[in-house]
Formats: sequence, C-alpha cells, structure tokens
Amino acid sequence: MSPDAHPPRIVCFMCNWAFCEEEMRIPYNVDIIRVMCVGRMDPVLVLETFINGAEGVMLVGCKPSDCHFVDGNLHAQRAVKMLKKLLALTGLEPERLKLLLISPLEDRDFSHYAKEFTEEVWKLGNSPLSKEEIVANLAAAKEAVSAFRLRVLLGREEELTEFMNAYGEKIPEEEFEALLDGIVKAEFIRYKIHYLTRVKPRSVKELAQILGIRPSAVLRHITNMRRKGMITLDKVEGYTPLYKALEVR
Amino acid sequence: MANEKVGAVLVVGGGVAGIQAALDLADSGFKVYMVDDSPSIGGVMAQLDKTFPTNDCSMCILAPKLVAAGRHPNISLITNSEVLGLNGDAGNFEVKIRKRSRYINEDKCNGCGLCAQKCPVEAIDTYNKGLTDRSVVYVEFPQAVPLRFKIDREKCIGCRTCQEVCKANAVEYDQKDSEITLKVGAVILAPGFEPFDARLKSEYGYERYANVVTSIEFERILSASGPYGGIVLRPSDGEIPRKIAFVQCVGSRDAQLGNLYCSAACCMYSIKEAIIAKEHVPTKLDCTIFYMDIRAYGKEFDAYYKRAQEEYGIRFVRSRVASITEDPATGNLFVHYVGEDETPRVEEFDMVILSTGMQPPKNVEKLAKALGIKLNKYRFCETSTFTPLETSKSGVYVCGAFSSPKDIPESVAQASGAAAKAMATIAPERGKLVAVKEYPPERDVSQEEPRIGVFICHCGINIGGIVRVPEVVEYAKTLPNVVYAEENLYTCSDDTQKRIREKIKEYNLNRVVVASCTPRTHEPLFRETVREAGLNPYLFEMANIRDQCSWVHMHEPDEATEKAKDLVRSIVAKARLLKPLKNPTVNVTPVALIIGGGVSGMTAALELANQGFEVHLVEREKELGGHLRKIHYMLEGEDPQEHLQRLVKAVMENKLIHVYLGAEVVDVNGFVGNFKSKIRLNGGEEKQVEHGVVIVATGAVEYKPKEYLYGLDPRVLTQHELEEKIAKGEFNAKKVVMIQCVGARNEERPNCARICCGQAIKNALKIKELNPDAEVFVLYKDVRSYGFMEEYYREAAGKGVLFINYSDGMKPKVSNENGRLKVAFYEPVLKQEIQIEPDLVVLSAATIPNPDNKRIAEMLKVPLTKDGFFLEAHMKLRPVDFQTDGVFLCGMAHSPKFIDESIAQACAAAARAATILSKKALEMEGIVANVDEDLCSGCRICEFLCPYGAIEMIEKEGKTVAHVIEALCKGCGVCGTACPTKAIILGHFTTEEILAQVRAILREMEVAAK
Amino acid sequence: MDDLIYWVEHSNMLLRRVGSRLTEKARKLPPCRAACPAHVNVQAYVALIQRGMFKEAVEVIRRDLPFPAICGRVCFSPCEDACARVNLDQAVAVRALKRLVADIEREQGRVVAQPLPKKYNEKVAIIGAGPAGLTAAYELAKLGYPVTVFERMAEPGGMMRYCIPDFRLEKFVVANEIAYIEDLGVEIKTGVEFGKDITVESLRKDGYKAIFIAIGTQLGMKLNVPGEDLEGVINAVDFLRAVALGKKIAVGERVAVIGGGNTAIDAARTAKKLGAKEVMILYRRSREEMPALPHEVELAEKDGVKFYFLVAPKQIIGENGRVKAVECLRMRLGEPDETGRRRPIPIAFSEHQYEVDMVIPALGQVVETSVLPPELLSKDKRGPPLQVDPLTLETDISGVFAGGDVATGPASIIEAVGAGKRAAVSIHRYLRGEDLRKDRDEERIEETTWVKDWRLLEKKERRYEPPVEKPHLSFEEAKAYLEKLKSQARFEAFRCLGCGPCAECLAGMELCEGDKAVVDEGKCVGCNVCAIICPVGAIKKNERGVAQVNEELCKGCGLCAARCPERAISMQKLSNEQILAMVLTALER
Amino acid sequence: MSESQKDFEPKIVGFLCNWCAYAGADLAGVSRIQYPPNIRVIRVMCSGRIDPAFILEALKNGADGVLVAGCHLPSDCHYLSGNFKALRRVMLLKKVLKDFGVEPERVRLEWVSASEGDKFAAVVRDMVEQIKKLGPNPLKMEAKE
Repeated sequence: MSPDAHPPRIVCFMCNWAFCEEEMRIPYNVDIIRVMCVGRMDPVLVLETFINGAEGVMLVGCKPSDCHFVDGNLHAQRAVKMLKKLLALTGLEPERLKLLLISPLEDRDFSHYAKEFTEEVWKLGNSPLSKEEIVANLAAAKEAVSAFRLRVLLGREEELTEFMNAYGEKIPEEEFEALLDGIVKAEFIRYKIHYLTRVKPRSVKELAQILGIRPSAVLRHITNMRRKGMITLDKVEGYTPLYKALEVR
Repeated sequence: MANEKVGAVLVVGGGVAGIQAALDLADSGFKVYMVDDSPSIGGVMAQLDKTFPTNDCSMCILAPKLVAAGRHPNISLITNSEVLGLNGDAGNFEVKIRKRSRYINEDKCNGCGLCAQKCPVEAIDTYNKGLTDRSVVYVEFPQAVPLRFKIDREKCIGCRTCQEVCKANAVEYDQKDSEITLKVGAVILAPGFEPFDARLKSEYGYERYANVVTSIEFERILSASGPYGGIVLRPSDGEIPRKIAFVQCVGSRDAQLGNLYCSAACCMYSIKEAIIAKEHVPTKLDCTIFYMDIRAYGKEFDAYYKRAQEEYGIRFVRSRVASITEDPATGNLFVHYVGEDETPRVEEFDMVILSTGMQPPKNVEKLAKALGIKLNKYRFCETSTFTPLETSKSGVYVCGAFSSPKDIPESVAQASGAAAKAMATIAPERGKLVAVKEYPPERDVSQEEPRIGVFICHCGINIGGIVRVPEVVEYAKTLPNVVYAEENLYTCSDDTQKRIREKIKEYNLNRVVVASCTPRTHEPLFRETVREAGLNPYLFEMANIRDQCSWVHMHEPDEATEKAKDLVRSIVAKARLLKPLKNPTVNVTPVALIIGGGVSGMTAALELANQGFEVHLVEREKELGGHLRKIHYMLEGEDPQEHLQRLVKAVMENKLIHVYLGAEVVDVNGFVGNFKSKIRLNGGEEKQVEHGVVIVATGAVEYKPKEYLYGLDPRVLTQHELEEKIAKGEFNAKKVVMIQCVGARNEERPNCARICCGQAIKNALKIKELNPDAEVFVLYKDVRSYGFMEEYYREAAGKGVLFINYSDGMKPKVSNENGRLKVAFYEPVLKQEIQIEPDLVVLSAATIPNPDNKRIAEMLKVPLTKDGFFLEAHMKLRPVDFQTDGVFLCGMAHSPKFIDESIAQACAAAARAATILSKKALEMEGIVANVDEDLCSGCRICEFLCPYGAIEMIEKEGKTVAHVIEALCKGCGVCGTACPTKAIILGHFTTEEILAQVRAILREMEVAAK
Repeated sequence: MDDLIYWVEHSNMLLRRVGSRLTEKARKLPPCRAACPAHVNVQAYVALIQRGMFKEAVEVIRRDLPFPAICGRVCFSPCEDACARVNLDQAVAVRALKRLVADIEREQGRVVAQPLPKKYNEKVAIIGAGPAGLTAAYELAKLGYPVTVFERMAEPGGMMRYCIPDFRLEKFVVANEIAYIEDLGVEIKTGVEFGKDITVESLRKDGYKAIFIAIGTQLGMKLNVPGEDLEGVINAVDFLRAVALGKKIAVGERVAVIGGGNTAIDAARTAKKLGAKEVMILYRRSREEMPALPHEVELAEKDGVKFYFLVAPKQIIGENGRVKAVECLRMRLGEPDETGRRRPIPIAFSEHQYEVDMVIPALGQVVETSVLPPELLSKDKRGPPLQVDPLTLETDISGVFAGGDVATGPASIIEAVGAGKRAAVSIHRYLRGEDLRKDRDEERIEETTWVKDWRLLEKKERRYEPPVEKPHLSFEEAKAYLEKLKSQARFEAFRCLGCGPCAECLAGMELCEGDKAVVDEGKCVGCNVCAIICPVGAIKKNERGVAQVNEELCKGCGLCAARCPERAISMQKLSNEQILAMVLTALER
Repeated sequence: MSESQKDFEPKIVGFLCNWCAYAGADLAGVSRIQYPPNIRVIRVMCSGRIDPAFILEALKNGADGVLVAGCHLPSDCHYLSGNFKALRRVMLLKKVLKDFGVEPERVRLEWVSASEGDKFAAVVRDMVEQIKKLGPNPLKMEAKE
C-alpha cells in the first residue's frame, strides 16, 4: 500500500445497541449504517454493498448473550459464515467481510476496530472490484443468497445443528457444514451460469472455461437448472448447443 | 376354511407387465393388490423415450395405463413395499407385505409438488439414471402413479421445509414401516429386470469415462423430458456428438461373467436408439453398432433393421469390442475391436453407448425365498416350455422379464396370460370381492335452465400464489347461469367433494364447473362426485388454470388472473350447453369362438373353459394340433408329442369346448359381446353360433422353398423334413449343410422367421447326438438364438457345429454337379470361397402366414401386415387385441413363434377375452357419435373415415343412413367433423359447445384489449 | 405422533414463545411499566441508557413523570418489584438508573424548560402542590391549559418537600423539578389555604372551570394512648416538617419512633442526625411486615437506629410533663388481616418500658377533613374521608376532582403522580366534553414478556449500586467518577431483557419505534423459518399456512426479513430497500 | 411497425388433442416451463375432431392466431389416424385462408407428444413472436371498421 493511496471504502452495519454515536470517533473512510440488530443484515444487502463499491464490510453486533434479540448476533454469525464461503467463490477475499461481536461497553473505542479493519482491508491490496468478473461473481452470489434454497438452510441451521431435526436427530456441525459447502458452491455456480447466459447464449464449454470447472459439471448444473426453470436451450451452433437464462421468480 | 378360494390376486411388480395383468384381472371381476418396490408404478418402460418398432413415445402409451391402474376401483396400489412371505395354497394364500415408510401420508398428499420445489437438498436422480439430481422429497417422474411424494430418508436432513409448506399437512416424519397381511387366491410375479451393472465390464470404462453411457441412460438422454431435454449431448462437455457407437452384448452372451444368455431386446433397442438419436440431433450423426448377431427376430423387426441401415445409414459392424479407452483431452473414446477381416482396429468416437443386458432385480432371491419359488441358474424364475407362465409353486404365476429376458409386447402378452392362469385358479370367486357402487337416481335436468356452480381451486399456493382466485370467483359469479361460485384450498380434497355435493343440493345446481388442474387426471374424480349427487356425470366440466396457467405464467400474476377468467368463462359457456349422456351398454353372450385348433387355439380354449366359459373351437384340418404335430423333440428336452396328446385329450374331454374338425368359419356378424357366426361343418352344412368374442389362432405354415434345388434334389430338405427324418430314425448323413433364412429376410419377405435358428441348432445338436462325428455346417446371416437359447448355440458350437456367416451379396450356392450335391459359400475368416459336398442340405425355411388369413381378415374386418400376418391393435401394448373390440389373436397367426410363446399368447388372448365374457353387459364410454338421421345424406364419408368400423349404413324408411355402433365408437369425433351435412354429433364435444367456447374465450379478451 | 409434535413445538420455538394469556384488546406493557402507577416508559429509558443517551433518557422519563430526580431517589420502585429479571437474578436497578440520568442532566445546571403554548382557555385550579397536584398541573400544562396551583405552605412540594429529610431528598432537587414545571407555565400560588382563602365556590367565581383537590394528608395519626400530650411527644409529620422548615427542634437523647413505615425511618434517621444519642423504632409487627423499604431500613441500621419488633406502646409515662418512658406491650402475630399482613395480638402482662425523652409517633397521616367541602365527605367514617371515582377521580361535585393521598389515604409519590396523571386526563376530557370513562388505558393494561424459558438466558448480577452519599471529590476525580458511574449504569441497563412488544428504545424514531415486519402473503410459502428465527415469538402461521405477524409482540428487529427464504417479509420502516439506499448514499460520498 | 403494434399482445386460441398435445401442455406446467400468457386452450379428444369451422370462428371472433396441436405422425394418435385428418384439414384451410384475407401463418399445426412440454412452450413462444410480427388479425380490424 502506498502511503498516498486512499484508504479502502468501508461500510459498517452496526447494531443499534453497540457503541453510541456521540462517543464514537469514526474514521472518514468508514460509513456507519445503523440497523436494529446485526442479525437484521440480510446477506443480500452485504453483497449489494460490495457490488456498489464497498471494499470492506464490517458488521458490528453485541457479543453472544448480550444480544437484544436473544441470538440475532448468532444468526449474523451464520450468515457471515455463508457469505465468506460465497466471497471465496467470487474471488473477493473473504477477509473483506468482518463480523465484530463486542460487548456494548467495550473499553476500546469504535475507531480502534475501524482502523484495525481498515488496515486489514488495505493490506489486501487494491480493490479487485474494478474487475468485471468479480462484479459478475458478486451478482451471482447475490442471486444465490436471494433464492429460497440457501436462505432456508440458513434459517434452519441453528435448529438443525443445535437442536433437533424432524427426525429428532441433531446434525453434527461438520456434516452440516460439508453439506452447506456443497450447496453454496452449487448455487453460486448455477447463478453464475444464469448470469452469464443472461447476457448472451453460451455453450457448456464456454461456461466451463469461464467458471474454471469441468464441462461435465457445468452440464450437470444445467440439467438441474432446467429442472428449476432457470435455463433453456436457445439454439445449436454447429455441434454446440447454446443455453440462455430464463427469468426466475 | 382353508379350501375356500379368495377372489383376489397379488401382483408383484408394477411395471408394464404387472399393470397389464392387474388391469385384465380387475376388468374381469377380481380384486387386485399390486405391490411395487418403487414409490410409483411404471417400471423400466416409464424411463424409455420411444419404443420399437413403431417409435411410439413410451410415456404417451404407458401413461393411460398408469392412470387406469391408479384409478381402477378394483386395484389397490401398494407401492414402496415388498413381499415378506407367502403362506397357504393355490386359491387361498396369505401374503405378508411390508409397506416402507414414505414419510408422506398417501391419503393426504395430493401431489401438488410444492415440497419438491422448496426442498433445499438434492439427491441423485435415479429415475434419470444419475444424469441429474432431484430433490430429496420427490416423485420419480411427473406422470407418476400414484402421484404421491416420498422422502428419501437417506438424504433428508429433516429441515421440515416440506412439512411447513405442505398445505395438505401430508408430511409425517415419524411414519413407520408397516406390515400388512392380505388374503389372495393367486399370485402373479412381474418384478421385471434391472440393467446389467456396466461397471463390471471394466474394459469398457463405464463410470471412468464420462462419455460412456448405458443404454438406459441414453434413453433418458433421448427423452424430451429427460435431463438434456431430448438433445443428445456428451456428458463430458455438453457437445452434440458427431459419431457415436453402440456396443452390444454388454453383460449378455458373456462367458467371462457367466451370463451366457442373450438379453433378447438389446439389438432392437440399440437400433431404435440409433434411429431416434439421429432424429433428435439437429446435425449429422454417425451411428455405428458393434454387434455379434443382430437379433431382430420379432414381428416387423427386420424391416426396422433394414430401415436403420438403408434409410438412416446406421453402420453395423460385426465384432465384439475388446476395450474402450479415452482421450483425456477431448473426452473422445477409442473403440478397440477386431474387424471382420480379423485385424485389430481402433476407431474414435464421441460417445459410446453400452447396450446393457437384462438381469433379475437385486432382491430377487429374497422374493423367491419369501414366496417359495425356484430360480434358474441365472436367478431368473424357473419355468418350462409348456408351462411358461407357471412357477414351481402352484398358484404363483410369472410374466415379463423375470422368467427370461424379453421385450415389451412379449411381457404384456405374458402378463395377460398369467392373468388368465390366475383367473382360472379362482374362477368361481369372480366378482365376489369387487365393490359395486350404488348411485342415487339421476335427476332429470332437461327442463331446467342451466344452474351452474363454479368451484375454483387454490391448489395450496400452486394456483392461489399467482392467480388471484377470489377475483376469479367474483368474476365467475357474474357469468350467465352461474348461480354459485366459491374458492377451495384444494378442490380435490375429500371434504370439498362433500361440499360440492352439498352445494349441488343447496343451490339446485345442474351443471358443475371446477377450475383447477388438468382434466386428464382429475375429471373422473369430479364426475364421480356429481354422479353421487344425482347428476349425470357429463354435466361436469373443468377449466385447467394450473398446469396451463398459473404454473406457466409465474411472473405475470395479472395476465394469469385474466387468463384464468377467460378459461373459466369459456368452460362456463360450454357447461351451459352440456347435455346428459348415457353410457351405452351391450349385453354379452359369454361364449367364445376360436378359429384354429393348434396349440394356441387349444390352449386358449382350455383357459376359457377353465374359467367356465363355453367355447366353439373350429379347426380346418381333421385333426387338432396344427404345427405342433410336426415337432418331435425340443431343445430343452421335453417331449412335444406327449404334451400334444395331453392337450388334445383335455380339449376333447372338456364339456364346455365344442370342437369342430374339418370345419371353417364362413361368416361373422355383429360386434363385441354379440357376434353371430356361421361354421361350415365337415359335412358341408352350416351351423350358426352366437358368441361374445372371437379368437384368431389360425397359425402359420412352413415356406416351400423354391431355391437351393429344393424339390429338385431329394437331398435338399427343410428343417421340418429333417426332423421328421430323424424322428423316424432315417437319418444317417455324415455331412450336413444347413442354410438359414430361406424365404425370409429377403426382398419378398423382409422379416425374420424367428424360430429357424432355434430349429437349426436343435437339429444340429440332435445330429451331433446321433453321430458326434457328423459334420454340420450352419450358414447363417445372424444366429438369432435369443434368450436362454443362446446356451444351446454355444453348446452346438462347442460340439463342433460350424457356424459360418454369409451376407446377402454372397449367398451360398447349391448345385448338383453330376449327382454330386455341392455347396459353395464364402468363408469370411479365410476370405475365400469354399466348396463342400454334403450328404444333406437342410433349408431353414421361413414360417409364413396362413394363406387363409386374408379371407379371415376380411370376414372379421381386421387388418393384416404387409407380410400377411394379422396386425394387432398396438404392437407394443396390445399384442393380442385387435382394434376391433371383442376380436383377439394369438400364436403364429400373429407372427412366427416358439411353442412357449404361443402358449403365453393363447393364455393372454383368453384373459383379454375374459375381460369381456365375464361381464353381463359392457358399459361403453358415453362420449360417442350420434347421427341425426334427418340430416344424413347417406354419403358414407363417415363410414369410410371411422378407424374403428363403428359406423354402418342402414336402411331406414327407404333411405340409407349412417348408424353408429355405440359399442365400437371411441368418440374421436373424426366422423362429425367430416360430415358434410353436419348430421353427426359427438357427445360432450358438440360443434355448438366448441363454438361457444371459442366465442366466449375471445369475447372478453377483446373487451380487455380495449 | 405426539412425540413428534412435541419436538416440532420444542425446536420450532426454542422455547421462546410468549405466554398465550395475552388478550387481544389489552394494552401490553412490559412488567415494569405496567407496575408503575405512572406507567413511566422504563424499558425505553433503560434502552437509551444502554446506548449512553442519558439526556434522551430523561426526556423519556419526563413524558410520564415530572420528577425524575425525586423518584430516582425516593420512589419505592414497584417497577423493580415487577421486573422480569427477578426470575433470573435480580431486578434491573431502575431507580438508581433514573437518579443517575437525572443527576447527569443536572450536572450542567438546572434544565430550563420552555413555556408551553396555551391551547385552551379553560382555567384549572389545583389545590395542593404535592406530587399529585403538581403532576396534574404538569400534564394539563402540556395539554395546553392555564393552570394555577394553590398551596397552603410557603413552598410547593408537599410531602416531598416537608416530609422527606434532606439526606434522602435534597431540597434543591425538589425545587429544581418544581421549577421545571413552573417553566412550562404553571402558576403556583403559595400560602393560600383551601377552605379559608379559597373555596370551590370562590374558585368557580374566579373563572376556574375545573378543580383538582390534591391536598394530601397532613395530620399525623394519633397513638391514642395515655400520655400523648406530654412534652416530648411529637408526631413524625410535624417533626419532619419542622426540620424541613428549618425550625430548631430540641431532640432528646433517647428517642422512640413508633411505627414501621418510611416516615418512621425518616424520622428516626433525622433524629439521629440531629444528635439523638439513641434512636429506637418500636414496631408492633416483625421486620417482614414493615412497610418501609428494606433498603431504607438497612440505612437506618447503619445510622445506628435500633429496632424493636413486636412491641406496641400502651402508655407514655411522663415526669414533670415531659416524656420519661414509653410503656409497651409485647405482641404476637395472629391471622393475616385485610391488608394481608399478620395481625398483632397483645400478650397480656407483658408490659415493659423504654426510657426515652422523646416519642415520635409515625403511624401514618389522615386528611384534614375540616378544610374540605362537607358535601364531598364520605358518610362512611371507616373508609377514606373523600369519596371519588377510583378511575376518573370525579367527586360528587361536577368539575371537582380529587386524588392522591386525600382520596386514597397516605401512599407513595409515584402513586400520587399516577393520580395526578389520571386527574389530568379526566379534567381534559371533562373540559372537552368527552366521555370520562371511555378507553381509559388503566383498565386494560397487561403485563407481557417474551421470555418463556429462563434457562436459556445468562445470569448477570447487578453492576450498579449508587453511592449512598455523594463522595467529596476533586473536579478531575469527580469527572472520572461520573464516567465510571455512566459506564456501570450502561452495563446495568444492559441487564434489561426488553420484555415489551417493541424494543422501546425510541432512539431515532424512524429506525425503531413502530417498525414492524410485514408479510407479503402472495409470496409466503409458509416455510416457517420466520417463526423459528423470531426471537420474541411474534410470528405464527395462520390457518391458511401463511406467516402472520403479531404486531403486539413484534419488536421490529428484522431478523425475519433478513432470513425469509422467499423474501416475503419486509420491514415497514427499515426495509431492505432503505438500507440499500443508505448504503448507496454512503458510498456516493 | 406502428406504435400500436409494439404493444400488441396477440390472442391465440389453441385446440389441443387430449392425449398428446394437451398432455404436453400439462407437462410444461408440471415442469414450470414459462411461456407467454397469450394462448387460451380448448381441449378436444382428437385433433381429427377439429373442424376448420372452429378455426374460422376463432379468427372471425378476433383471434390473432390459432394453434392446432395433435399427436406425432404417423402412429402416436390415440385414435389411429385422427392426426392425419387434422393435417389434411389444416392444409386445406390454410389454402383458402388467403381468400379471406388472412395470412395462413396465423394458423399453425404442430405435433406435440405427451413428453414434449418444452416443445409446447417453445411453440407458443415462437408463435407469439411470429404473430406479433404479423400484427393484429385483419378480420378483426374489418369488423371494427
């Protein structure tokens, strides 16, 4: 980082109960948006924030057991976990997202954390957000977390891993994690394909090249996307079928 | 008590065979329990794209059968279940069945599918053979019967999403497996087969190479509803292949694997897949089939094979593929094989399809143990030539691929045959366990103004989530003659049926309209409901605002709502004009006429007589037995003549069977249930008989060769003649040449005569048995020893019988050079012509249609194939029916076949006939054509057009007018549309009704547009 | 199946469901607010304290109560008794927090309020400048009425001023808070005696359209034992008032205070502070039955006050006209009486004496009935002397209302405040010609808390105990000390469970108050994720299987909106779109 | 294209045979394949039942297009050969349509099997596009004038 470079633009979503504005010293590269609870942060909004140019997003909530809404902070934790998985897939460093759960009466001032995070993000180097690809990836990730599948799992995670599923069993955290990894990846790829084929019809091979995965995997995703009404065959060029996205609800 | 028979049958397996058996039994007055391992019925056929040799869409022809089985009042589907044990004896069994939990309450689930749509977890889609995924709560395919979802417990994470979204509260996570015990009189086994596990042929690289797929996977690839949408794609990269290969006999005819049998259907399905692939690919596609023998032995199969070669340019290479390797860079495959010139070759393909053979289903040993039946060494069900439908346990019958690998029509024929066997076992109990429903007397609404009630379904949120249902209800109330309209969460639910009946009473409704899903599945339910409320069932109509509205316009709630209104308006317009229709009934004479006294005719006669029906059996010859009389020994070792004697004795002694020898049927009149026929007896006098059905069992004859010096040289014989000779002990030749396909597979008769290869192998083995040193040459085009016969082919080859292939271009030449019989033929391995001097030349002469067929066909108004065999109603699913109701066929009249196949078909014809004979009166479909005789000009256009011969011309008051034989009319409406004077009215789809619909559907649209 | 239902229920809600006893019509308040006679929005100001918004907290208190500093010191805090937290550990230290915020506000000098504009012309007269009267005046002034308060004494404040000793409630605190009321435009006329200088008729003549009598209870109750007239016997009220007025009182060496209420404690402590060598409190029941606040009792003990329980004076023995001793009987406790406390029963022949030179009876006060218009007096001598409607505080004379101690008998400040508020509402309605009874909230208040399973919550002990006396510190030290107090207070505030339907933080109205989850029924598929996410059990599926938000319970946290898999839930105020708009604005900067 | 034609939403009447085309349309629904809501379906048992008079009536009443769909040739017809009859009738009708001043492209005959939900949706999509290009039914315009 060059000393004259601008510090990264950071948006901080802050729980209504953490830090008091009057007491906070806020670095100028950080913007604070108050929400009722850090659990209020719809993952979609976090991705939107990145899409719109934020180079770092910080979520600030109360430390466990201090949450005003019992476990809104823990819900946020789960969402951040999923978001980090998605960010890793998009090519944007997951470190650009940070969840800070603090005691509402931290001795340290907010500016301390803000600076710390600013530096962390700064170290990551120039924002890759200028790259078209990352933006496309973020858009795909956003659609993935807008859709039912990931959201319902996110909403049910606590119940399944900490209490009991419908059969009275508790799903081990690692098992659920592995399942979630697979689903997050699949959803991301599908929405990426959706995004890519919205622009213009594309072939399996082309998609595989862009996505950096095997064409057979792409084809399988396409079969699943057909089942869900996300994609359709547009035309055949030579021996190559081209697919185009269908509008999804 | 133990001897009391039970009028119910257990059918194990819900594939096409099981369904056919169940329908035949249920239609003839028996209660049927159908147990299937899968969550829905349909078996393998439900996975197929098209069927050979007609290229019919498999699902299109199967789905109506699925629905019929699902809705039949006498059939109980017990899916997702297995048989645990069987106690008791024929006529009175007790079966124990385990119903595995599906975690969905079948009574509550209405198949709306919201659960699957919302399920967040995916599992491998086994129905699509792993080519894609499905949700964890699923139905196998959209047309599944019963349309009840199931949770894949293995993969389910128990997230409760399905339970929460299910508006019918059908999800029960705590559902347990349950055991039920049923009393049945007979059992039919139709568990089908499963494809060979191609991984075991590791040299073909299945699962290692993405572009190596099995044939059943390829069926799914070809299917329009499959994962690739019906376009052939390479799984590795989604490209359309340019060059594909089919490798035959994967898992069949394979000594290494111990699967010595031939799977019988693979050659044909590969040809079909190749043809369909070419049709489904928009680009040029080269198809190559690597085969050992093309076994296109069935009816019209060779013609199909020929079309594949000539019309579609499919390349056939006779070679067993040694191995397949992959180019990892392109995913292309190298097929290593030895060419016909014995040189090793490698050829590159984009995709390879392994034609996997059939093997018995996985759990078959368990099933056999539970039922106490024997399996053969390949774990197929053990049967014998003369009792092809019977297992080792009395009262337990078998059909379909479980007894030996076979294709669909044979499975279906066997299924009906097994049904006949079961019927005979419990014939006295017919009708005792089936429910007869009582309806209130029908209200006369002819003098009433239409009073329409409209019921609009939310279908949970399937409709209501998009279409604003309350708005549509309000709109419906404004339509003329609508006196009542309401919305329902599920109009199909039981409580809504009750509501509809109440509202009919309360508002004195005389027409009912339901706007919900598709009439194809739900119309019968609602018709039943209005009937229960005293209305004629045809006073009901349905608007489809789900499948064709809310589900396909999910992003346009406004437009979808408007469309729903239009559809309701249109259906209401039609409903105003609806008229009650009567289902016509015809009385049935419970007597059968069987033409032909061969093994088929006799078997059919006995089967019917065993069920208590009177039979007239007419044989042209002076003796019963037909073709069987000429058969003296069998491949499998049984004594055919002994069986013949037994059969003849049984027939002659049966009091219900009237045998007419040296007689001929000369005239047949009437229609199903009411035929009047004339039999010209031996003495020349004519006898008239009344009967309800006709079974054609006229058999076939042996071709008298004109080629190969037959008839010119006494040393040239046919196989039958050879057999005769051997039987008489007159055989002493040392060197025998057999020439296959004489009079078959040529220009004149393009089709295979099916049985000659078996005959040749049988006789060759017999020769070797008599004289192991005798030399036998078999000159063949393809050795078509399908099924378990393959073993005998191997045996013969092992014993030194030389099988030498010849092609059409290089037919063997038989000459008599100065009294020396010479046979010259091209030896493909040595690549030279060879001449030998045999003692005998035996011609495998084709089996050709009975020359009498033409006369009989005209008499019965049934069609013949180009070859001159009788043409059944549907090549695939109605192998023993004619399109004309009440007329059936079996045996070689249908096409050449072996004795066991003829017996199975004969039983099948008997079962099909019993579905009619068992009824006092037949109730026909109410939607039939009617002739306004005042308007009819007698032009006969309708008579000419009717595909069912349901229109006849009658004289009425000095005028020739058309008359509809209601019993034959199927209600297609072709006649009415063509009638120049519009004298023919098709019930329920009258011109007025349709025009009213057209006007109503457009009128308001216009208003909306302004 | 039953098992399954259990699990579904169990895990669905993680046992966070709200009791179903809530009725539809009731106004649901957190227990603290419901318990407070003035219905001060405790949850709100505690929430503001959490965020360090102390000034705003005082503002919130003032919405319902003009005496934050006073009540912060001397309120008997029914809110704390009601606090849901007692189920877990201890109540939130509400009173102490209130005191702190009020003190912090004062730290920068007295807050001067702006006079409120008069909206109405009808003059209102209030008789008695005690907590009830002042509150009524405050409320009416806020409504826009010209109000005059008539006070007999030289200074307003009533019992707050004259009956509570300075060490508990500093005079300047009372003065400040009354001054605040005056700032709003309330006129206080002191030295005007009701029944003498003014009467109902005279006020009417002077144009007062409504009168609120809140004269309180001025007369100390008599012991009714021989020797009460002896020198050295002085009623606690008189004693405290005299001290408050700065009169020189000769305190004896040994003082006996008779009674167990707060006044008794105050008198005893005052006597001690004035130099009495020994102060004893004689109480006829046991410690448990004492109406005085335990906290106060403890302080008294710390001051050296002795307690004698189960003793009741039989006579006061004098010598030379002066008190020499008090003779008592021992008591035992019998069956509970109508107040719920066990009735003391004298033990015969248990007479014994305490040598004292001063006796302060502190048995409670009674209304000085002589000043009241006779027609208002109750016929029933045993009940309260003044008959008023308990809800509307109407008397038999139209336009004349009465409330506070005068109507209920001696009670607490906060109860008097409640009465004052009620009177204000009634007077307003009376003057506006409205139905006095219709939809009075007081009738329909129900407590509510979302907490169902206490086991799920973490214990947190009280963090904040205010100092008994303000320590003497240097300026720097004082500043640091205040910061420490503030921080402790915030920790303490965080112990609040936020029982009420809304988070009630009132911070930035558009962000918080009234934000509610709204379900788009068309989109909802009934997956129930919202219900399991909702921390307060405000969402349930209705009979159509669609999520329904119980607005009474929804706190507007938005967790459901953040999780709804169909994105069918949005927040009325802080919607996703709005957050996004904020993001965009921020990033445009 | 004129301004009004840009917003022109054609009205299409579809006559579908019960066994193949209607089933195909149902499958499109079950598979949630989206297509434009311009089509209104009338069910008949067989495409052979479809009288040219129905098609003319639809055009006369303002339909901008008529879709006739039945089972694939040659042998998918549930009634053996009704599809051939439909083929002949529609061909003939198309010939005479010109004389009425109606573009023959407004009437379309398609074979859709029970497993071709995709195809049905594609046909509708394509037809809507095509008829949008053709503009409103001229018969309707006449009627208005």
